[in-house]
Amino acid sequence: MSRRHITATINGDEVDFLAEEGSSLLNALRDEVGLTGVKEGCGTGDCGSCSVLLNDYLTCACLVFAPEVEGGTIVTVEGLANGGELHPLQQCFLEGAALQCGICTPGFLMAAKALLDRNPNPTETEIRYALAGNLCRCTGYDKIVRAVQEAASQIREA
Amino acid sequence: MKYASPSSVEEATGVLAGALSAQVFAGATDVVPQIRAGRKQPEILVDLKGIKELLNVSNEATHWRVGAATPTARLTENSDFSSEFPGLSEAAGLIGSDQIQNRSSLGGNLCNGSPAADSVPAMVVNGVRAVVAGGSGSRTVPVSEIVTGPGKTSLADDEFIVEFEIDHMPAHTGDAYLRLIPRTEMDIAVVGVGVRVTLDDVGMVSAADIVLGAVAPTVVRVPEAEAALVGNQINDEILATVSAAASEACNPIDDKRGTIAYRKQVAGVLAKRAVLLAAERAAERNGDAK
Amino acid sequence: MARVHLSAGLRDLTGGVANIEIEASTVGRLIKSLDQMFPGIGSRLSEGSSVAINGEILTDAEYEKIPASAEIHFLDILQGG
Amino acid sequence: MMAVIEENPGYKWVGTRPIRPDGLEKITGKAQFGADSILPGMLYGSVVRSPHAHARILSIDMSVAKSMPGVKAVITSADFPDLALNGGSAGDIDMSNNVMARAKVLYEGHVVAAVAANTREQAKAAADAVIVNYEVLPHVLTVDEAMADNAPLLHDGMYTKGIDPKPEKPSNVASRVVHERGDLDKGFAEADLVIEREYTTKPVHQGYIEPHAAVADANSDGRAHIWCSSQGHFQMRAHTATVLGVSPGTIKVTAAEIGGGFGGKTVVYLEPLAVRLSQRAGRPVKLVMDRDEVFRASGPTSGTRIKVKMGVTNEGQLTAADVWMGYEAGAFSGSPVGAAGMTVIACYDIPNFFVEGFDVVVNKPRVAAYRAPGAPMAAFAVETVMDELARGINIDPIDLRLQNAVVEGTQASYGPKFPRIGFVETLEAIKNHPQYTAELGPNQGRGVAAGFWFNAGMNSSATVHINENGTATVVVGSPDIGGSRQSMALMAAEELGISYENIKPVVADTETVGFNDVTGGSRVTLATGAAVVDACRVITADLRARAAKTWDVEIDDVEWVDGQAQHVDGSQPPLSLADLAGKSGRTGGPISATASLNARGVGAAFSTQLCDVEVDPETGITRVIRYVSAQDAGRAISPAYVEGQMQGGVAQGIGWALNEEYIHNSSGVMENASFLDYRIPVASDLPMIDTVIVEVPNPAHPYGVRGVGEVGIVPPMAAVANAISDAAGVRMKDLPMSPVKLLEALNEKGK
Repeated sequence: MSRRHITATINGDEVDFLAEEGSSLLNALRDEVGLTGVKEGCGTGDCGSCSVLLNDYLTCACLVFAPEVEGGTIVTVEGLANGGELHPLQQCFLEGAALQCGICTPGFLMAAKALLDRNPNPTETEIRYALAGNLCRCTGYDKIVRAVQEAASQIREA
Repeated sequence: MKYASPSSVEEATGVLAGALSAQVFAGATDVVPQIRAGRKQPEILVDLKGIKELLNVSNEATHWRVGAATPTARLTENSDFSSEFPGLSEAAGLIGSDQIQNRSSLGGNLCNGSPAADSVPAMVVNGVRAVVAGGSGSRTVPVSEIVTGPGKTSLADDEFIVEFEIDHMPAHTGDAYLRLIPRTEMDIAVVGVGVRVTLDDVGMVSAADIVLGAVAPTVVRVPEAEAALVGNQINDEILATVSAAASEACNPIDDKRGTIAYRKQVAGVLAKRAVLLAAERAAERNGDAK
Repeated sequence: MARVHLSAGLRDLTGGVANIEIEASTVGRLIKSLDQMFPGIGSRLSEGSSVAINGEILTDAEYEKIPASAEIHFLDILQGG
Repeated sequence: MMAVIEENPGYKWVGTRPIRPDGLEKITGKAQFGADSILPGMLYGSVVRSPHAHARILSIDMSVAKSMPGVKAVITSADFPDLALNGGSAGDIDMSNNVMARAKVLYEGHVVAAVAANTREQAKAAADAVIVNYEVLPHVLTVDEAMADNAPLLHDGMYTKGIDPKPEKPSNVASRVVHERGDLDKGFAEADLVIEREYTTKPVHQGYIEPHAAVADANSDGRAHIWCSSQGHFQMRAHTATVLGVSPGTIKVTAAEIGGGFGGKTVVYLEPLAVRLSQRAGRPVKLVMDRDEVFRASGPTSGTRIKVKMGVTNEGQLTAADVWMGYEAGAFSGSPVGAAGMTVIACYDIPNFFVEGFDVVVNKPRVAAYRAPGAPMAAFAVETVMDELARGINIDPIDLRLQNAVVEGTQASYGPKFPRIGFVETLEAIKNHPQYTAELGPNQGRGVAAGFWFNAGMNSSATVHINENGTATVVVGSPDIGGSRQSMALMAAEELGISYENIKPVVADTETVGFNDVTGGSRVTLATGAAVVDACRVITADLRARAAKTWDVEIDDVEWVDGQAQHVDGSQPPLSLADLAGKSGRTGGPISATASLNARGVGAAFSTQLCDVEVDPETGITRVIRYVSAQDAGRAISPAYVEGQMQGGVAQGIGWALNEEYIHNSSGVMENASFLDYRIPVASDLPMIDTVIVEVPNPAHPYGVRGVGEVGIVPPMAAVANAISDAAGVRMKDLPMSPVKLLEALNEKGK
C-alpha cells in the first residue's frame, strides 16, 4: 500500500511525512510526526482533545484527512510556547490548577487560544460556549474557565 | 482509500465520473465518523475545498452566493449576511462546536441527509436554491428538493452542490431557527423549527414559512400554521393554532434522542417561539437588504 | 471478652445469632473460634470481609490484636473508585 | 471558601497552592499518556468483539485474518490458560473470561479474539476478517428481567449467596446482602408520616477522556514490559499475570500518565492481550480502545432499582427505614450493592431499619468501580425521600438532616461506631452559605442533599532520597490522577523543612518502588501520604543522628527544625539539609529511607450540596444555574486540587442526574456509544461550582487527611431532583431526569 508524501508547516517548521490517504491528520501527527501532545479521546470530533490550529483555524485533527494539509500550516500544543516562554494560557492553567489528569489540556489550550485570538475580552458565557467542543471529565470546568479569564486579562494588559 | 483534491468543477465531475465509489466532502465532519463506524467505505475521497467557487461568499444585487463548502464559521462571522439572515446564520452556527464550525458547511449539512440538520429548515424557509454541478451540466434546484430521505439525496452519483443562491431578505421580513437539544451544545437536534415571517404596514402577517426538522424523514413544511398566520395579527390564539399545526405535522420516530410524543409537543412549543422571534425581527427590519 | 456483631448477611450461618461474646487475642483467632461455632463462617469472613475494631475499619487484619472488651464488626470488602 | 473547624497549626506548605510538579509536561504536550508510547518495530493491535448480548461461540475461523498483509499474530481464548481447569478462584476465572470470552459471550462488545499487524489499518482489516460463528441465546438487560422467573441464565452454576437455606436452583442473582436493626413495624407505627417510593437508574460510564491503552513488549524468555495508563500498575501486573498464568515477577509495568479513571481504570482489559500478541509476534504491540469500545466493553456502574420507605414523627425524628435494592453487575457478579447497603442510610441515626440488596448479573458490560461505587444511586433514593419527609412535616430539609445526623459515637447503620466525623459541619456550612437564602426567580428551584463515603486505606510504599545538594526525590507507586504528586511533595516539604520546589515526586514502575494498591477509594493522600510522612520521619531521625555525629553529641541533643539540625542549647551553628547531604559520605553514606504500610485510621467523608435549577416547563429542559458543595476533607493538603475533586464529582453527578445513560436496544446492543449521544456535561451546561472545604481533621492521620476523591458524586442526583421538584412541582424517580421524562411528568401533573 503506497502512502502519500505530505509537506506542511508544523509549529513553524517545514515538515514532511508519509500517510495513508484516508488516514487522519491526528494519526499522522501522532504516529508519523511524533507530536503526541495531540490527544485522541474519541476520533469523531466530539471531545476536542485533538484540537489544533489548521491554517489559523481551530480544528479537530481527527476529522481532517492527512492529505488535506499539504502546504498548510499547523500549530499544536507543542508549538504554543514561544521557545522557553510559556503562553499566558499555559501559565494560567498551571497557576489556576485548571487541569487534573491533563489529557484534555492540550485541546483546551488550543481552543482557548483560538477564542482569545478573535475575542480578547470574552464573557464567562462566551468562554463556556467557545470551549463546549472540548470535554473535560475531571474539573467540572470551573477552574478552566477561570484560567481563561485570567489569561485574557493578562494578555489584554500586556 | 485514495484522496483527490480537484481544483475546478470540471475536474471534480471528471473524478466522480471515473470512480466506482466516491465520497465528496467539504469539512468531513460527518464523513469521518461514518467511515470510522464502517458505514461508508468509498474508494476515493474527493475534497471539494480546492475549488474556489465552493468557498466563495458574495453579496450580489438580488441575492447572496454562498459556496457549498464554505465553513459555517466564515458565514456566521460575515456581519452583513448574519444581520440580513439572523435565523439562517444562527442555524448554521449551531452545527457543532467551534472546531466543527471551522469545517462544517451548508453543502455538507444538507447533503449528509440527516433529518436533524440544523441549517436545512432555515434554508428552506428562506427559499434557498442549490446550484448543482454534474457530468451532464449544471442545474439549479430548491434546497427543499435535495434531500429525499435519511441519508438520501436527489443528486446523481457524479453531482455535487457548488453554491447556494439566497435571495435578499424582503423588507419587514425576519427569520428564526430554534432547536431543542438536551445539552447546551454538541448535540443533534431533537426538534428544529425554521420560521420566516413578513409583516405588512400594520403588523399583519403577509407571508409565513414554517419548516420543521428532526420530526420526519425529511424536513416538513407546516402549511396549516402558515395559513393561520397569513392575514392575521399574531396573538395567543393564532400561536396556539400554529403550535397545534406544528405538532400535527410531525411524523417522528422514537429513538435514543427523543420520543414521538416529546417531539410532537416540543415542535409546537418551538414553532410558537420561533414565530414570535421572526416577527420581532421582521418588525425591526424596515429597509432594503444590501 | 470481645463483643462480636454478626451482620444480617451472615446469619444464615449463625442460626440467627446476631451478637456473641468471645475471648480471642487476634482477629485470626477470633475467626477460628467463630468457625468452630458456626462451621463455614471462617472462609466467608477471611475472604470477603473487612473488620472494624472499636470503630476503626481494617483490611488484612488477621494478626491484629484485639483489645479487652472490644466491639468487633465484620463488614463487606469495599471497592473504591 | 473554607469553613475552618480547627485552625491550621502553622503549616508552612500543607494547605498552600503552588504549581503542581507534573504541570509543565501536561501544558506543553510532553506528558506521556497510555497511548503515547512508540517503540521500535511496534505493531498495532485490534480487538474482535461480540455483536451479540448473549451467545455461545460455536467456532472461530482465523485463517483469512492470519493470511492478510502485515498480520503478525491472532489470538483467542485458546491462547490463555483456562483458569477453571487449574484451580483458579471464582474471581480470577471471571476476570479471565471478561478479558477474553471462552465458551459464551455475555455482552455486546465482549472480546472474542485479537490481532496484531504492522499498521492500524491492517490490524483493523484483519480483525474484521475473523469469522466467529455464534448461537445467539436469549438475554436479560435489567434487574427486573434478570430476576424474573424462568429468566435466561448467564451462568449455569450461579446460586445466590447469603440466602438460607441455599437456593435449589441457579439464578442470575449472585448474592444478597442484609443490614437490620430494631423493629421495623414498631418504627413505622411511631411515624406520623411515611413516604414510600421506587426509583430506577441506568448504567452510567466514568467517561474518562483517555481511552484504555496498553503497549507491551514481551521477550522470548517470558518476561514482558507493559506501559499502560491505569489506576494501579501493581494491580495491572498482578491481574495480567493471573490471566496469562505466569508469575507477577516476570512482568514489569510502567505507569503512563493517566487520562482520568474515576474507578474505571482499576480493571485489566487490554494488558494481557497486548502481552500475548507481543509474545506471539515477537514484536512490541500497542492496543488502544476506540471510544465506542470504551463504552461497550469497559466499566460502567450499575443500573439499579431501589425501593425506599421511611417514617418520621411530626417533630422530625426518623423512626424507620425499609430499603430494597437491585444492582446490575453486568456480565459477572460484583456490583457495588454491598457498599450501597452500607451507605444508603449511613448519614442518619435511624433506630429501626431493614436494608436488603441483590447483586444481579445481566447481559451488559461488567460494571467497574465508579467514584464511591454504589453510594450515589442509593443516595438519590434516600435523599429525595428525605426531602419529601421534610416538606411533609414542614421542616427545613437541612434541619431534618441535622436532627438525625450521625455524629462521633453514633452506631453506624453498617455496624461500628463513628469516630470523629464532620457531617454536621457540612450541613451547617450549606445552611450558612448565602446561596441557601438567595432569591429564586420564576421556574427556579432549590434542592439539598447529603452523602457519605467510607474512603479506603490499604497498602502503600514510598521511598525518599536526599540528593547531594539537599533536595529530595519522593518515589511513590500510586498513579497520580488528580494532583497527588503535589500532595506528596507538600507533606514531604513540611516534614523535611525544605522548599516544595526542592522536592521532586515521582511515580515509579513496579520494579523500583514497593507495592502499592490502586489509586482508588480516595486513599492516596491518606495512605501513600502516610508512607511518605513515615519515610521522611526516618530521614529526619537519621539527619539528627548525623548532626549529632558531626557535633559529637547525643542524638537527643539535636532537633530537626525548619529544615536544619539544631542543638537544643544553641551551642552549635545549625546544619542545613544541604550541609548534611553534601557531607553524607562522611556520616554513613547516602541518605534515603523507605516506608511501607497498610494504612490505618481511615476517616469517613461526608458532603452536603446545594443546587439551584431553572426548568423550562414547556420543554422539560433543566439547567443548573448555581451550585455549592461542602465537603469534610479532614485537612486539605492541596486545597486547589481538593476543590478540583469536589467540582469534578459534582459535574459528573449533574451529568448522571440529567442526561447520562446507557441506551440498549431490544437486542442488547448499545445505541449511544459515543460522546455525541452519551452526553457528559460540556462547559456551557454548568455554572461555576462553589466549594466549601470543611476541615474536621482525621485524628488518625499525621496531617488530618480523610480522602476527598469520591464522596462529592454521592449527593448531586438527589440535589438536582429536589431542586427540580421545588421548581416544577414534580418528583422525578427515574434517572436521568431527561427533558423527555420531565415533560412527561409535567404533562401528567397538568392533567
